[in-house]
Amino acid sequence: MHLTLEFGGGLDLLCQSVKIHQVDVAPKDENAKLTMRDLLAWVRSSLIKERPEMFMKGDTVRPGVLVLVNDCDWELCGGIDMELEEKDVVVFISTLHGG
Amino acid sequence: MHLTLEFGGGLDLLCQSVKIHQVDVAPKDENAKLTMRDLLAWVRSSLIKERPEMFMKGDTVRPGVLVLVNDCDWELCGGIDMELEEKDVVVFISTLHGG
Amino acid sequence: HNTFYNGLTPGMIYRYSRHLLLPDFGVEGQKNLSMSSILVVGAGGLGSPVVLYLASCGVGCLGIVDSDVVELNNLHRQIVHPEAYVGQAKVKSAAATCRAINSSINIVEHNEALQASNALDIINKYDVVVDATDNLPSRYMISDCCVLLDKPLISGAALGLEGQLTVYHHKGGPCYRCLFPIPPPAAACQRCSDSGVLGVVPGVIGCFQALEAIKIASCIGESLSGKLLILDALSSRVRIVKLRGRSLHCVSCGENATLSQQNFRTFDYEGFTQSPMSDK
Amino acid sequence: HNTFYNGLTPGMIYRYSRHLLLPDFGVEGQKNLSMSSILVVGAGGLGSPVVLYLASCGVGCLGIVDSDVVELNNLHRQIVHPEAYVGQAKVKSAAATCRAINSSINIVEHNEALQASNALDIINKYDVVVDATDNLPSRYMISDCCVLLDKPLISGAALGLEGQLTVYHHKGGPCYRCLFPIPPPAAACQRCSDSGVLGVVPGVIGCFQALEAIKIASCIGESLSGKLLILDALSSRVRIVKLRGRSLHCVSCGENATLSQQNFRTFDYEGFTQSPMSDK
Ligand SMILES: [Zn+2]
Ligand SMILES: [Zn+2]
Repeated sequence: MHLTLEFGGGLDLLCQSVKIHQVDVAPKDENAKLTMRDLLAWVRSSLIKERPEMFMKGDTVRPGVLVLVNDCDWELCGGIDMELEEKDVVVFISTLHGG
Repeated sequence: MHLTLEFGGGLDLLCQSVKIHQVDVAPKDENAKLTMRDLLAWVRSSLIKERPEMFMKGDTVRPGVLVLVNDCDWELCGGIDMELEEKDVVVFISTLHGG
Repeated sequence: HNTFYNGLTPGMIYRYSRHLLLPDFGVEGQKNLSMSSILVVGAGGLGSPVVLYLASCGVGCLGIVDSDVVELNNLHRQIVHPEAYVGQAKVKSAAATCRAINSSINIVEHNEALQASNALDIINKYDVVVDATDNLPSRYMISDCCVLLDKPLISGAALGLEGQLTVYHHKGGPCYRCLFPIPPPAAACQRCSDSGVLGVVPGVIGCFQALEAIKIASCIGESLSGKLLILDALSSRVRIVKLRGRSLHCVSCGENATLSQQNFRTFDYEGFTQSPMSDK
Repeated sequence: HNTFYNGLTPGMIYRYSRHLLLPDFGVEGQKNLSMSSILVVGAGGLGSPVVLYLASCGVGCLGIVDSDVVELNNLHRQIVHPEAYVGQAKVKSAAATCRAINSSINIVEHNEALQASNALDIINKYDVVVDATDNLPSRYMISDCCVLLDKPLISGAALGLEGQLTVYHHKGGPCYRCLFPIPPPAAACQRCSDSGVLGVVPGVIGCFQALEAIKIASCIGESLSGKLLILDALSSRVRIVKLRGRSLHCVSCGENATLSQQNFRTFDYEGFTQSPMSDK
């Protein structure tokens, strides 16, 4: 399944300062759908090169990180159990506090 | 065919100050595709309530109006002969000069 | 002031004529603005354009709260402060610049740090609050205070080459704690003094904050409540996304909220976030 | 100035320290900025935030060209002008405010109208041009001049509650005439003095113009060349769209362009657009 992943608010620093990643991620078995839970595990093992605790806590994103699927907060579309579709755009963004 | 039409840069004033229109437009005959040429004629007859010369000149938009289909200049996708797809978003925007 | 036409003086009609011409704003919008009071928390990178545009547009009362003094290394982004004010209070400097561009509005200087102990008293005097601070505990504190006093909050942030902006606790939308019930780990809290910031990035975000404050104070348009604007300055991309709604379980604004004015005053926001209330 | 570390003086290293910390900007970006010169055409609603942010960020030479005087009904949006300068030249007022926030840069006042007769001589002295004017013939004239002298042009516009922004003639992208070979009918040219403008709308667009100018002058990031940013302030929507490329048939920048320095100097831009070179 082809997905566009974007990292912002400093999370790009965890994946070699690359903000936009075009990726292909396969579901666990052929008939199953890919969920956000699967994607998080894939991102953690395949993209995050340092300080994984700055991205995840337990099996979800750490506090202060927003997950947006096709410009919509994942909390509005099922959160971690949400099923992804071909060509979805998933944004991981850390909240900023500076000024 | 369902389309979202948006008018900006003052063109909304020509259609009762409504910026976003959700519309259904049928092609001329069942098997034909709807082109931008057809859509312009439909907009002129169905949406534009005053001063049509502020929207069109001849069979195309007047100078100073940009046409954007799914966030892309129509000149990049065939211009007036471009064929529209279900759920396309078409923006008509007049260039501004103020400051 | 004597008022003549529809609540506006002849001086106002001349000064704000380009606003009065706007069908979507007009006399009603200007009158609403002139009767409103807006508090800007922070006279730094975000606060600079916010106070300049709020002063120039004719808000009735503009409050500015900050305890910092102007430093030369602020001036690459804090456009409200002239060099002559280096070493003096930011609030004094910002108020002087704002008075110079519009002497006809009321500008109130709060030359102190906004803290849980004084926030209720200060914020209570205003209709709309702009969070232009630079640290995490202040963001929780200001959001909680706005929920307690039922004030709309326009929150902006900038760091490096990125910016974010939303409106909290407005027309049934979420508050800061609805989005972030648990604070991030302290190591995730980058600060401008450590990580840097391109000066014009808080400029863009601050202008958007002023726009949202003006719309809410003048009762026009649709605010960014329930939406987050994300700016990536390096590639000039702007994304506006839909956020979750108000949480029924929110300890601040939820159905069984535990937050009260009494426990707010003594809540330890620095301990809660493991982060200091200043970017020093 | 003595230069020490990598072309920057110790004073610059302190003042711009928050820029130097940025991995994507750093010493190289600040050095490029300090060696660049930027001309801002128009010290009005768009020009105000542009000159303030260009002065504060440390561009080496900032030129401002305008022939207007400050009027009280400009001040609802033109935040660079204090009331004390009403009746005086906008260029003088803007330069004074910019010098007060950064005395270490070179600010050049062009207190005259930019016209086809003087534009080549003035624009030729600068690396980057910002179009912050308020009228159609100036937009064609400035674009043509930037094509002739091969300068990137950052063009912004605002009216009512809407704004637009793009970059012309940069890295092979289109010029103004590529997009608009034929001028619109004069009746379609609304002006701020007739139709009004919400003051903070040119504020947002001007900040984006300053951002684009800073990125181009410091050689970082990706500009809005070939893209148009569209702001709808009432609903806080921002759209960034892809524009057509450079036109091979463009009379200004195309393969058989007829524009030359000689015919530029005498071209009648007001006649061509049926529109005056001022918003009065
Ligand atoms: Zn809440
Ligand atoms: Zn061209």
